[in-house]
Amino acid sequence: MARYVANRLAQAIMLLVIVSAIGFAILHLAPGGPLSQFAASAQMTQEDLDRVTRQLGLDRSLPIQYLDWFGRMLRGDWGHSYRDGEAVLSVISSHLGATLELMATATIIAVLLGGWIGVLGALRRYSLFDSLATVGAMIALSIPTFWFGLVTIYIFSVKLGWLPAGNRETVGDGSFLDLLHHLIAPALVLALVETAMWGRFMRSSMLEVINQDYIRTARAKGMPEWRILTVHALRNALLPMITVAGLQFPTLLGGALVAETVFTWPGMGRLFLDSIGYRDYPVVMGILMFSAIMVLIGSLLADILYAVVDPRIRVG
Amino acid sequence: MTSAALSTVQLAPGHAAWRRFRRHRLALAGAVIILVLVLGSAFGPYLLPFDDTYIDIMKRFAPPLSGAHILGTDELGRDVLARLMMGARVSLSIGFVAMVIAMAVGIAVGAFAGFFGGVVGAVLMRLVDAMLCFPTIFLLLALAALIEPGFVTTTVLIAATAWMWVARVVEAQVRSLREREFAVAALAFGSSNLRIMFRELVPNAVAPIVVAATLNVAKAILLESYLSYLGYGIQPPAASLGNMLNNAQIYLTSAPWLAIAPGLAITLAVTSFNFLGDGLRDALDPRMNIP
Amino acid sequence: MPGIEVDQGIWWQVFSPLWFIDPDGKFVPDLAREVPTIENGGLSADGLTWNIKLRSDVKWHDGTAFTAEDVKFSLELINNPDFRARSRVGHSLVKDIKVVAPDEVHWRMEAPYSPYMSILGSLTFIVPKHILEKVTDPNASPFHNAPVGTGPFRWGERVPGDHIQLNAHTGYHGKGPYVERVVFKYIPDPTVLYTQFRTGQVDYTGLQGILPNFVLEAKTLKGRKIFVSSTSSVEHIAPNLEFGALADRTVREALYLAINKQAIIDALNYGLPTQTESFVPQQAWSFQQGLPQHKYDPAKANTLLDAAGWVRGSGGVREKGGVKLEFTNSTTSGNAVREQTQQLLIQDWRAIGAAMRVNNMPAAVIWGDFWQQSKFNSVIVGVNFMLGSDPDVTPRFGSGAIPAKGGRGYNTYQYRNPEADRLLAEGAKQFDLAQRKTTYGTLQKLIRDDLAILPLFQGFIAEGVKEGLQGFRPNINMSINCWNIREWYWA
Amino acid sequence: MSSGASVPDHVAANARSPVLSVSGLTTSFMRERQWSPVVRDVSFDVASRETVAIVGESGSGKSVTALSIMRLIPKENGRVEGRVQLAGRDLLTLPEASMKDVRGNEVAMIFQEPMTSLNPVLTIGFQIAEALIQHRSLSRAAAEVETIRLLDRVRIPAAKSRFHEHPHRFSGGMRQRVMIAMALACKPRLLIADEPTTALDVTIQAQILELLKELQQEEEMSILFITHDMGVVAEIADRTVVMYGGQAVETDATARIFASASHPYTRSLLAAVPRLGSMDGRPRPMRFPIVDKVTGTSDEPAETPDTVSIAERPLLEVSNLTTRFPIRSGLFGKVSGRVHAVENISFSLRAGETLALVGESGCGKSTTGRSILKLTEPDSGTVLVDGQDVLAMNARTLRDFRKQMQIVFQDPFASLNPRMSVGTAIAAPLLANGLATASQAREKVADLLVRVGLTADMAARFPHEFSGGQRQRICIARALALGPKLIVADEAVSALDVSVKAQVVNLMLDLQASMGLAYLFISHDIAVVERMSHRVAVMYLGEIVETGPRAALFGNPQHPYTKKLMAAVPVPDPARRGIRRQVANDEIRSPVRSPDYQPPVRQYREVSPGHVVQVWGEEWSN
Repeated sequence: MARYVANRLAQAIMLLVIVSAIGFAILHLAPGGPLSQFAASAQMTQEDLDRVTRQLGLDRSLPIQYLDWFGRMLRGDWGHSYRDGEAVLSVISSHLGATLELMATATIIAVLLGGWIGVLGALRRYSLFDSLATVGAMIALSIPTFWFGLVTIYIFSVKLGWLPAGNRETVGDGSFLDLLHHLIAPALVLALVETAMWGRFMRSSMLEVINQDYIRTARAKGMPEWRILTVHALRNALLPMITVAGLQFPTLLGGALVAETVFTWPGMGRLFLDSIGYRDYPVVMGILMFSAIMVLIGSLLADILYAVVDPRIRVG
Repeated sequence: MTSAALSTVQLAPGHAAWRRFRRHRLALAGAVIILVLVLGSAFGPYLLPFDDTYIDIMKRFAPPLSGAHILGTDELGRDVLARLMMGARVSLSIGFVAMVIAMAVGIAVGAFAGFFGGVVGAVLMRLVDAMLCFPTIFLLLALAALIEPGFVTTTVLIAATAWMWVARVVEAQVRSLREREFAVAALAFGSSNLRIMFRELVPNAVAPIVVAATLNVAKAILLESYLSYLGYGIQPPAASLGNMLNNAQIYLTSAPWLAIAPGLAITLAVTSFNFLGDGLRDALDPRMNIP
Repeated sequence: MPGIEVDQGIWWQVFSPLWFIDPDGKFVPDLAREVPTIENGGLSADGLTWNIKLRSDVKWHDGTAFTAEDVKFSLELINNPDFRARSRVGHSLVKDIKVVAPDEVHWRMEAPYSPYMSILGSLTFIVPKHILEKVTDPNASPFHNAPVGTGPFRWGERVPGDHIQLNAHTGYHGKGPYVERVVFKYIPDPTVLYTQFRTGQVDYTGLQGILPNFVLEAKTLKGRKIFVSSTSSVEHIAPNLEFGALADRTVREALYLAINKQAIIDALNYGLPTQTESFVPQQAWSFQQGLPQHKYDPAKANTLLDAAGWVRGSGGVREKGGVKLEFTNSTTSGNAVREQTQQLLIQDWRAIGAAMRVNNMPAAVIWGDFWQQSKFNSVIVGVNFMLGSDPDVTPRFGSGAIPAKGGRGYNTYQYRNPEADRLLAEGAKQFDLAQRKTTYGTLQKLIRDDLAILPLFQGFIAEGVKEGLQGFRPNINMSINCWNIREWYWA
Repeated sequence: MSSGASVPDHVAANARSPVLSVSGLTTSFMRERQWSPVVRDVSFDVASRETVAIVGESGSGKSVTALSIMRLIPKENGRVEGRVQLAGRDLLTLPEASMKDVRGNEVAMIFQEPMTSLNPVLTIGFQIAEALIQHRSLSRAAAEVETIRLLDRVRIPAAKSRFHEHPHRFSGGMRQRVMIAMALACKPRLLIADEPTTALDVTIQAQILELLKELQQEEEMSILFITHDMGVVAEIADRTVVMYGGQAVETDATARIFASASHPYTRSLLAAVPRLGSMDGRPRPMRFPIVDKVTGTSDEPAETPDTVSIAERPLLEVSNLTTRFPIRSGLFGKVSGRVHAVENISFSLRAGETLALVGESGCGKSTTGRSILKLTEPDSGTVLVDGQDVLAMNARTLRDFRKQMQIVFQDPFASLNPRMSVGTAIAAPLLANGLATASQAREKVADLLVRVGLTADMAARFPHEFSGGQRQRICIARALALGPKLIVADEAVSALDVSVKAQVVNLMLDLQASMGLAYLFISHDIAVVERMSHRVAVMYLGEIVETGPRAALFGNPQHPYTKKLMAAVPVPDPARRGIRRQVANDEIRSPVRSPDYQPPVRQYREVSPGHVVQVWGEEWSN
């Protein structure tokens, strides 16, 4: 197992190098730059711009800049934001909590609700429930998240006044209930798509399993239906879900970005969007690397967990 | 039953699949809606008395069903229905073209990686993995923020974020198919690699490819709307469903129809493609064969 | 310090300038004991020697006394080549800063530069020497996350991307503060901002303000007050004066005549802004009355073009000597009202045989080289031409300020007029208000006649304040209207 | 049509009321919105302690019959009618709750695929104990003790320690033992075994059949045994139900069916069954007799003409061929072991001759075939075809040279591209090599189709429109398109139904006679090998342990493995049923070795001219 993990880690590091090189190239080769914003708002002369460009080291050749950045990154120095001079790692960590809170809540809702819908749908295939769940899931997957978010705000915040229109907390309050109150709308909006996905995956996984020979074996030896479902089918059906969870991570992060935009949620997605807009290279690269690392860790964890749970896989 | 009967696909090209597909009512509905959307966006604008870009500033925000404007007018007094049709035309075009590009790249990369395996395959698939490390929207934004928005760039960008999944699907299919006896037989009678790849293997991966293609159109339409929502997309005065929605969001409280019409149109189009994809998956998947 | 407008809202509360400019345009001493003038001896008659007397009762938030050393340090920091100062306009002229006494500082200017008064009054804050001198890298110091100033509020906490909280500084040397704390919430989406204002989550919508389409509705809200105030920025179409047809003054005049300004102001902006012909805000002392008024007259525009030899070619687009009357127009993508304006312009100009195409870009692209190096055809932009309250526009219209030609400044229009250059040089050396008013008045006429820019309207901002919050005073001389939160209080 | 009334005499003596009585069983499935019957009006009885076999080819409805009895047909799209009486109770009308107590308790069932029939995430102990707890209300501890006893009874070595292991740790044969233990858990009156040995190797099959026979005696239970293999039927069944097209066409005592079948279909089936030992004294291969399924009339099987070339040089000369597959693991793909698939083998094959490679799964016979065609890269050795070294050829020459040698695979379904019309598929080799224009190819395709017993107009059809046998003919046609001299037939008839198998074998023999083809006939089916080969090589763990002329080798097997293999083949002769065979309980060994493994140097000895046997060592001396 240890060797397997080491192997995967080596692969992951290779991927990170590719990811960072691609990201760096895209970012730096594109038109515009971090100074454009200052130029527009503050009254900077070309001389000022040239000077700041030099000060930021942006006048060096791209490979040099990349190697410099990469070398620093390996040593734990991810650079400083061009906007406020804060260290990138601390910028990320200060936004991470909000995103994780949102993602975790949405995931819990999605796994429980989606899983339940999926299992029930598979067992009562082609029933009214299954049809409704299928149609519902399809629509949920098709609604633009931001539009759904806007409509949610319109109905629940503007018209009904039940929920806050955004942000993570009422400043100065920040109690658990207050946090929860703010969390409801964005979490539900984010969970909508996730629930649909989990429902779909769970349904097909369950369908796959209940047609397996060993389920027939369990029936043939006279096991009661509930036992077949829980002991024999569900455990097998949940296995591929581990991989799904690992693969879902990037999707979830992307969904969070949109939800965070609509609900002005102070998370990573918002940060990314703003930093892209400002061409805040260190922060953008930091987030790209961070999310890539998260994705890789996610799939690594999923694989390890799979190996732990599935007796057939013994890596080493 | 002997093992031979279990061993493989008994796929009737077309026939059985079409029968199964026909049974899938939602998919059929999806196909019909797509047809209506395509025809509507292609010919609809010529049937309306309004030009989609004609501004009549005195008639802004006319609600639906008021006078000649069936769906009302927008913030510049343009006919919403005309814009909706033109917007659907642009959005569907982006969806289709992006899909075709993503498919072409994905199939090529997947086929080569899957067929040759080894170093070539590893390098290509690591590239795919690397691209997949970026959450789609992150990647899209990173790219979009950097390039001038427009039809071509938007389409290419969306394709650039979508081909990896196709490559993965095709790679997996080709990798397993090349071990199949018919592929080995082709090798044994002296077919060239390219011939085996594109004459023997890829046509057999057509089921997942077709499904991926449909779902890709759906995804591309959705992504276009996300791009527009986040401020990078089709340039005015051209309409796309996404930028109509983007323009409408500030009038959500005062002129909700401006947001509802394109929002519903996107949902409808995307749902239709998703249903179609779902139906095709069922129809083309031989495992769904009832004994 | 690199930064954007949002930051200024914070700076005004945490730091203090030497003096500030009140809504009437008068300089009011803050850290300085009095505003230097030639009369009171603070300024030499040639404008080259400055002598500032400071208050001696001011304390930094950490209790250390504020002295002339801090002023010297701040001005020198801006000129420190390692420091990423945003702008050194004016500052670069400052030489030989001397601390004469703990409460008095002297310096010499390389050349007379009257706008520096304004620059110090609205754009320059004094930072603590005793903290920053110990820092090795002034660009990435922890100071950014816990600044210490002399302003009415001390730094509280910052949750990046969400809010910044400031707490009242009880030992503040000026009036106030009267509220215990100020929380700046970061709400990038104006619709959400308005929604939160409506639902009462926000007491004051600063900086971005309320979108014009909400203003009418907002005015009917109970318990909310809406202030629509002019800003010193001028919304205009910026032509690239070296690009194709736009180089022809007749073309610009025809285009200007064909703009349905009223529709832009009344419909797209809900009648909130005021029409203008000058780059100077109408509230400023330097504003020139009686500039030629714009009239929407497409017929006249057509006549002008016909007379000048611009004939309609294929597709109805005019042409002259092989040059087609077509160009692109750009602005920051996602700016709804400007994008609407563009679409209106397309239709207006099509009527006179001019073809315009939209080519919008994200902020980080358009305001980079595209704008700086004059790679655009035309742009819709709102620019504050003033330096604080000073009308010196040398960096905008001086022929030596064209970046595309290696100039120092941001004359991206590539405007060149020797007469304008002469007036600008003269104005910067004058310290007498009446003289300056004449000089800059002439300049405004000149720019209007040349149509170096096609002004649309004077900028405005609609801000909402919760009823009961008193003390809000819009100040056109400041880049933000929440410059004086120290004086705000709940009634 | 027969019914439960015709009970054979030797069972009738102790026949009380039958344990299972099936009458008028009709099972239909929903297809195209219509109920179409798959099993029609089937009736038979199973008496106490009796073994009844249901035999039939694929699609005859035998498995559906078994599932119908257990009521395991999915309700949404399946319908079961008729009566299934278990000790007098009609199972088809029982409420589902009571049916649960019947399944696994009174009637137990084992299935064909031991690899997929056990739940992969649960330990085998758990899966057996579960049934005990459910039906016999044992405590957990008691269930564990009983489970271990059961595992012992099905001869699983070290039963106690294997209780907590998951199914993937067991071989196919061992898993089938676990299934049997599970079935025996509640001492059922009836065991339904649905092709329980089909997926197993022949030596393992023999073990399982022996085990079932023993257990049946000890447990005094009845067995309903479903199979397609007449040999297995003869080995195990007291009485036999022959199914064809969803109907029971003949039911009788097994001995009587084999001796004097009344139904023409049964007769045609039996005629197609190769019997090991039936070729004694015939030097050349022999065609199968073809019995008309309707009339039952048979043609006279003829010995094939002598096709073996007497030229000096054999067509194919393989010497010291070795193919190993590295097993890589770790970061840098370090080789942690090797599969010694083919280990230093040599043989030759003349034009017009058939050499059979026989052996069980994993013995390396298929790898040998692929290595010869260089479809797999061998490690060392030489392969000369017509004197030219195939392994030394570069890619270009090899592509050209491939015209000389072709391959036919086991699975006719997988061997044809489902997206290509049959005509295109057969023409593909010609077009790929640029040997014909489109119209020439069309003619050639028509010619080839006729040659393999199909018609020219079938070229436009797609593979799914053909039966398995027809597809195999198409594959042969495709292999013939380039006019090869050598055909590697890799289990080419193994997956076919017995009657179809006979026809394809006949076709291959005819083609050999007319075209002088040399076959490398790779098979695990010794009876077929005996019927159609000139010479035989027995492979075991990558090596040839014995080779020689067919008659010599079968008449006088030397190597213990050859003997073991021959002993394990079920003989379709009910008369020999009483003979208890001594079958060892060992498993097929793995050819995986450590990276530093050095294969021993083998000695061979010649028994008679051409009959060579490997000198065996300690491992066989018991």
